[in-house]
Amino acid sequence: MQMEFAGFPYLSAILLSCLAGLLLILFIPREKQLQIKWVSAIFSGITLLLAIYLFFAYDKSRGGLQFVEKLEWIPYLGIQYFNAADGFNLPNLLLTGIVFFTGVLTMWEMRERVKEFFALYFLLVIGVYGLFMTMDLFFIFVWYDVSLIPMYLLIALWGTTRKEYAAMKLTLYLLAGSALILPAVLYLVVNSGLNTFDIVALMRPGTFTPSQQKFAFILLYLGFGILAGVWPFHTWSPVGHVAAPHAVSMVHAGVLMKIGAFGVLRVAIFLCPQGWQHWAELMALLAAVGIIYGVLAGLRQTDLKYVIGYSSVSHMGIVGLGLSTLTVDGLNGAVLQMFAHGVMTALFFSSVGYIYDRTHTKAIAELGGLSRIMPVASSYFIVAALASMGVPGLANFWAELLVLISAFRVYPVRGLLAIIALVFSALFMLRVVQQTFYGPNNEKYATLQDVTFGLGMPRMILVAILVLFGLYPSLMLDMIETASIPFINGLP
Amino acid sequence: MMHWMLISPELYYLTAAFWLLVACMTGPPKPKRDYFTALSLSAVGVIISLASVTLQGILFSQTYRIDLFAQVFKVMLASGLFLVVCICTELNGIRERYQRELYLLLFVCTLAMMMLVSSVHLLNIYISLELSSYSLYILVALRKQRDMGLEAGIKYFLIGIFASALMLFGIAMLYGATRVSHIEDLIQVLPGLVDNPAVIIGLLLTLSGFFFKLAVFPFHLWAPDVYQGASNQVTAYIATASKVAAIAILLRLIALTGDGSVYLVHVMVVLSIISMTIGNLAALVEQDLKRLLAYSTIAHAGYVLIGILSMNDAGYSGAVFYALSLLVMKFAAFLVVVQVAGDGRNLRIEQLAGLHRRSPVLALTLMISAFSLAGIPPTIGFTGKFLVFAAAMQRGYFTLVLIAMINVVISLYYYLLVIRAAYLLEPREEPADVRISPALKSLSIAMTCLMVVGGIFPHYLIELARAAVRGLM
Amino acid sequence: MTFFTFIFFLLAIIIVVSTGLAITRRNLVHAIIYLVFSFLGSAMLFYLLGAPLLAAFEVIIYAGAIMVLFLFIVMSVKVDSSEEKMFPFSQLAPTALFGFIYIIIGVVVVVKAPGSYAILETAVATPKDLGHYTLASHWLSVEIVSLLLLIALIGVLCLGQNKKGKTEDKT
Amino acid sequence: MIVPFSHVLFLGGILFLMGIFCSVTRRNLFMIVLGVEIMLNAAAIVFVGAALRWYDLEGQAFVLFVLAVAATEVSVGLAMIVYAYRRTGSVDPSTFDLLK
Amino acid sequence: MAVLWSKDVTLLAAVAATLAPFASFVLIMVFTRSHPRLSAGLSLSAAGISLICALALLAGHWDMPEPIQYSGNWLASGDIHIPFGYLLDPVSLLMLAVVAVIGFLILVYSLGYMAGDPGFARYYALMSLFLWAMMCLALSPTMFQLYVFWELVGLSSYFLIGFWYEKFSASQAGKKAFIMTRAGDVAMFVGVILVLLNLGNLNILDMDNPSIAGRIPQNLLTLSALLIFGGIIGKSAQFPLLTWLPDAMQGPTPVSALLHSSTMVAAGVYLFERLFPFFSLSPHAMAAGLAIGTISMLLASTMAMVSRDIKEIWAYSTISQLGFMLMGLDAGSFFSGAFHLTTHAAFKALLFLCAGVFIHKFATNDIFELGEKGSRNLRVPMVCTVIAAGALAGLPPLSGFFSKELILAGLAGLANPLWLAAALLGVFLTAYYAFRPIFIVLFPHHSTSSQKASSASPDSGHEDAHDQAAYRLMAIPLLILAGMTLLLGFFQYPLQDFLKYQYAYLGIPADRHYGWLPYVASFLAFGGVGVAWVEFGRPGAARVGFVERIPILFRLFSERWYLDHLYRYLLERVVDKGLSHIFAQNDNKVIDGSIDGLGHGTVESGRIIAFLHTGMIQYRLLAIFVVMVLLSLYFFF
Repeated sequence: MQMEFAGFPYLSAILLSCLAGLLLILFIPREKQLQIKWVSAIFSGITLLLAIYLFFAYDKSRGGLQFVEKLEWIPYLGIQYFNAADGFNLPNLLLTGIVFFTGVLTMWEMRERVKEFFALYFLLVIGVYGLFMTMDLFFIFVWYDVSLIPMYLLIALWGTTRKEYAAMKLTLYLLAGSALILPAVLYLVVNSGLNTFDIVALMRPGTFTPSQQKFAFILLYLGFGILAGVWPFHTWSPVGHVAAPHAVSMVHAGVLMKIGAFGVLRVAIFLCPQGWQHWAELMALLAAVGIIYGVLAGLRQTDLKYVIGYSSVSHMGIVGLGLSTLTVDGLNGAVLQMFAHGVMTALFFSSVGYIYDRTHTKAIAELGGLSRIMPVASSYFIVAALASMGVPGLANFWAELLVLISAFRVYPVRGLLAIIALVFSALFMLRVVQQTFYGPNNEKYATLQDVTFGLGMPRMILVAILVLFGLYPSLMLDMIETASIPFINGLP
Repeated sequence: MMHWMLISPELYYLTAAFWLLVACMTGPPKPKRDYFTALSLSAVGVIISLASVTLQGILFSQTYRIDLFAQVFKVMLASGLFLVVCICTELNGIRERYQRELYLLLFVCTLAMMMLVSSVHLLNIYISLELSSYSLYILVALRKQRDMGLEAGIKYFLIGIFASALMLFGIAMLYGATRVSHIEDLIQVLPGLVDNPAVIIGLLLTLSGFFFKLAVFPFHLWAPDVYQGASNQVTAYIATASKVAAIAILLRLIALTGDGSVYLVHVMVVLSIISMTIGNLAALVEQDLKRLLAYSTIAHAGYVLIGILSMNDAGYSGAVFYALSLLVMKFAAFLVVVQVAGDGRNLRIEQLAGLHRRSPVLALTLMISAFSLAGIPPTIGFTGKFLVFAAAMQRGYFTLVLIAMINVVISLYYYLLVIRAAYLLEPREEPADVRISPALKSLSIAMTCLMVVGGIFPHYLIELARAAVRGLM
Repeated sequence: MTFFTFIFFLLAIIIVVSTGLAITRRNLVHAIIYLVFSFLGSAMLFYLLGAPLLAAFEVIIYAGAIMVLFLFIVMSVKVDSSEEKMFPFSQLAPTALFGFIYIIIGVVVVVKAPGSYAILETAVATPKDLGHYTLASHWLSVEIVSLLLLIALIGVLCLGQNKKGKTEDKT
Repeated sequence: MIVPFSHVLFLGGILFLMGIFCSVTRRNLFMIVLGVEIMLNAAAIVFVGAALRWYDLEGQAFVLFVLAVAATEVSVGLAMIVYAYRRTGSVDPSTFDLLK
Repeated sequence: MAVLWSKDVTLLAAVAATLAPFASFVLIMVFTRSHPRLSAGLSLSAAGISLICALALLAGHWDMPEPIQYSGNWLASGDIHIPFGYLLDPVSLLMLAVVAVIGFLILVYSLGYMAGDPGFARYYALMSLFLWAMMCLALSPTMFQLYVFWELVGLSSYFLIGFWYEKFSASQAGKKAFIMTRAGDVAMFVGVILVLLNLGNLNILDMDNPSIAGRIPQNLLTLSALLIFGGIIGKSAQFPLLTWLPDAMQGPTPVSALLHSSTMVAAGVYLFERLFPFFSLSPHAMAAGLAIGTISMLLASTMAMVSRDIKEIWAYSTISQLGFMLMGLDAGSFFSGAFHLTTHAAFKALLFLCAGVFIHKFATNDIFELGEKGSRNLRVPMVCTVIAAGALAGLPPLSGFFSKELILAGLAGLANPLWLAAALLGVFLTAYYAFRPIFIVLFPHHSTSSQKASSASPDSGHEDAHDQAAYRLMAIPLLILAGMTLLLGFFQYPLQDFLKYQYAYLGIPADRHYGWLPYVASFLAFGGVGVAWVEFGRPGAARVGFVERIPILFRLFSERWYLDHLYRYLLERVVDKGLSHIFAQNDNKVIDGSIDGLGHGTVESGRIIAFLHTGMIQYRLLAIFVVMVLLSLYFFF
């Protein structure tokens, strides 16, 4: 077997520490819940630290793929275990680390079948990490499914509203996406004549004819797009968000939907740039419709999580719009939006989680006046809402700015549509904030405690990250540019 | 004498069968002792098959071929038998008096299938196929719940003889048109005769016998009833070993006809699509777990056909791998069925309720096998599907792969229902814990590991399958 | 048209007609009797086509043993076949339709198959030749068949051996 | 000189169809088995004709085995049918609808 | 970034001025939330630093021929570069100073006003944020930075307006303010992008360069100018987005004072000043702006004439004065707008702060009640109110008179006399509505004020001492502001001198003086006051305005020309019940329905197929036969 490791395999170390955590959890007796939680927190923390290390250790001046790990896996089919980091996946790895870690902390108070929960949660995250770091098409598909399958049990077992329906719907819906991906991937690999699944090898210009690219691109786009919540294939997302337990919602909306967008970028766009150029108009249209549609449909929702679900649809539309612009700015914005939206949604669900755990309701109509009772918990939600509205000072603003500018430049009408959605997104979010947190003191909840420091920690981290990248977006954008500029310049 | 060494697995199984036959005729049945006899016999069989895996030779006036392909399948069959015997600890589904006959018939059937995978002469193939079928007809009918067993037996039998008559007529047509009875001659004469309807239709009819074994549409109609009607262990055997043998012989035949006939490919494409579609659709509403697995078998037959009809190395090796994966994952599923239905009755899905507490190991095995059957990575079932689909794509069958993938999605629905029952449903009244012996527990863990490890590190298995296929050509 | 040709057509007519009668009889005994005629016709056809040993076996096994067994069983269980619904439309109609297509296909197959007009010349395979050949090149199959019959025996024993222990076996 | 092989093949085909017709349309388990017997016989005729065509004993050897298989089939089949008849009192295939 | 570390005193001052409030915001939010006094101290000292720095900057750059610009890279992506920095020129320094002064005074005032409020610390944090955003906005060198802080200003005003979030109307008003200004912002955003796409950057100095006309096609220039003007409409509450401002008085009164005088709404006008050369390149945009300013001014005046709520009246007056400023600017008279903005900041802050004292004391907003409860006894605020109202009405020699006169002069220079006529009408109406509440409060009908006052005092008797302290604390800023209102008018020439280098390259002709204009204006202003006196002030007046005698008009005016109804209708019918409903239904019924339908269809077809597998054995044989025949048949095709 041929191996190639440039130094210590940090990327694999992330996967391995997840795996180690998973195994360790399996070996802890189920009664020792606290131990399980600590193990989860420690191992997720390790992955976060590794992700942070990678993020800063990446040599931006050199760019390109770094921390490459290559290992022949199935040589007969040209399948390699090939991990690498570049400007596109490092933000996502960091995001995964953040959401993973904070997700564990968010579930600190859970009591029910803790062991299984964290085991599945780790499995889920292994898939997510794996997908973000791999550069091999086969493994992309494998990780895609690995990250989907635990979702079923996580939602169906620990979920809330219509959980079984939602779990089934989500799983089948997303696997339907994979039903488009696998044929398309195979199609590309076979037609390349290279007998390899290596993305780097396959993305060389001229590997595929334009018509092949067009054909494969649309399949890949739709396949991954389903996971990215592309309109009109988004309906799994609100339903799934609502039903899932909080940490799962966090990972789900925060990271899993990014997998879809990342897949579009890494597979569809990387391999079929001409297909991309051909279908960009359609992508932009769907994205723009999704942006405004998500916001408007969300206006009428009465469940806190539904609201967030629809806002996710809208925000993922922004990612899609960015990806459709064929410009550096668009790509930058899209990747930044992936990151920012991930953190923001995680914050949303994390704070809703706290509120739900206390009040046992997510119905907006039953809440109200919470700001007086739990000001800190409320303010976390409000920060998320502000981020969602694209308020400057928070990371989302920059992402939306970049995407909207480049979209407006390339597709004026669709861009305008997306910009107009900003008004409604403000209306949408402020209305929720008002109905949930403002208004007179709610007697029902008067005895509830505000969030303590320890429990508030995950939310604090998320807020801090939103603010950090809101005030200092270059930190992230410089990273993304190392990938996006060479990529756009390399386009035929 | 080298000559006899070549067929040592067959000889061994023949001897074992006679031993059991003698045992049948002597003294009253002692289930425990019989079980261990059968278990040790089958375990030795596995060892012998493994030992003879590298043998090569042509025997019996060119009608019998020992090559890596056949030997690999023999190992699979032997392990299939061994595994099925393993779960015969509580033969509550079989009348006690006939338990030794059960072992006897299983051994004979395995022997017949071993001969089937080595046969290269149509007559041999036909007769071995009949032998294995007849053993199964009787096995099915041995069910303790007689009405069920009998009905299933009759249906199996009638459809079986109908299919075998079709096959025989096909052989007759083929022979009449080409004088070919030795399938290795087919490859020489066939290219000139692809337009001859008698040859091609004869070939199609010949294949129908194997389609029957594999439960491919339209010869699948026995499967649901037989799976439901037969006792759990017998069903397990039908679902594992018998399928493996059918895949093997189908592969051998198709590999030799080459991709001469576009028509045959088309027919197989159609049959494959219909098989997997109706299999998966019918399973959606099924409540009886065994019947559900029968439908899933039909669907899997469709997937395997994709590999076979690709008619290239990749497809054949994919099919071999698929056979192996089917053996493992179907067996794992039946292991759970047999253990949970301790009374030998059929198992309805809702009876799985609360399994995760009653027996976490079994629940896990069930879950992994369900995902594996559905083709979700990183399980062995996924790798099998992947190989097969990749092979089909090499031939440009994009639509076929797409349809197959859509089928995978549909199938996941009912597999998830099974998992849901095991993990989510709470039983209405608390059923007793599932008793499971440590040996079986470790077997079940081993199966789970095999499914996962085989999915993560499939390299060596794939290489093995490829080597086997190289021997085939 | 040679004599043999004539014989062939005669036998063909006998076989087809008696088979046709057999499959349309309500009474099972009648049906079996007609079928015996059909098999006897087949036996003669075998003889005509140069297979005297097979002809003899056909008479002994098919027309003899198998049909007699049939007859024996049918008579012993006294099936009241008068209640049988003969040729229900739902089965008859598609069978007839596709049977018709089948015939068309059969004609085309027979007509189109190259070399199927090769005239069969009379020749005889002596029983000795056949026996020799069979045991020389197919003795494995012979063994398998023996095993098959053994299995059938066991199976019948198992199935028949219920309460009364009555057996209707036959090898 | 007897007839062309096509005639034999055609005869076999017709018989085969009759066998199928019998097994498919007669609501009687016995008749189903009987129909299959006819089908086997049809195959045997074709084999013998083909053997003559090629002057090859292979075809005749086939028939030999077909006879044996037919015998097995009848014995096992009849045993099952009789057994079923004893339990249900009917040989109508439509009475077997327990499994679903 | 290197620039930011230089030892340039100017830069340090600018950084200190802008950073101090932000630092206090962060510190309060993170650490001292539970310590009101400490928080207030932090906030005040931060505001003090800003004030000192701002004044120092203003003084230090009194004669500044060239704008000073500092910038560091904030974000660079592809061809979008977003620098962060400071642009110091007369306009921005003046604005900075105004914000710092007013802000500081209001913070001092709030010590008294907000004392004892549970959200005291939060209040100071948000105020600091507000000041920070506004200062950074004022010093923005690029439209991007300006847009960012523009949004932040909106955000902080949202929080401050909805400060008392337990009150439904307060949170509602905050939301309304944010969303209506957001609507304008979106237009502005598009306009900014248009400029960016055509110009390549958003440097304000580049945009103000007349050479821009050659780099952007004229129609695009007009379009983007109009779109950016949309942002101004939203922020400065101009027609048609003017209804949020009267509602915004739901916030604490000091917030209203800050909002109305120097921050939120002033930002719109400030933007216009900032981009004055840019706008003046497009005559159509200028004309549109003029029209909108005029309409807003008149509409707001009419609304103010019928309102009974003192804060609402001052809020309407803000709109109308902002309309005046825009009219002046759009008429091409840069200085008049800037000057009026400055004077307005002072007297409007004063008006609100005085109103705040009344409200704080008597817990009512209704002018009639205020009058009856004896507001006139509160000498300092009453006097200050009169002074400020005089300035508002443009009575000489108060500051408002001078600035308004300049605007009128600018308008008089226009070819179309209609604008001047409208403005003069506005002057009259302003005087009328400014003095209508004064007279009502000052001369209550049932002059039993002392009884009322004494009956009111027992309620809060035990808090008297505290009240007195608070009152004194509040009085100081009032007096300072009153002084400014009185004197600022005379600083016209120094100010003009200060601003002379601003846009000097445009070669704006010096405003011509129309000798008759001050007289006409003063006459009209006094006329307005006189009418108000006749109707409300004189003993035995009917206390019914002439508008109230015409019910239709009264209804129209008091319902804000039904603009709110229109918006509510649009929101409820078109957005909520229309689009949103349709989309949500579409989601449930069409998309989800079809997906679920597909699922059910699949399962149902599965049921059918499973049923087929239970058929009689012969059907199965038949099926085999049929399929094989069909497959054979296929061979021949």
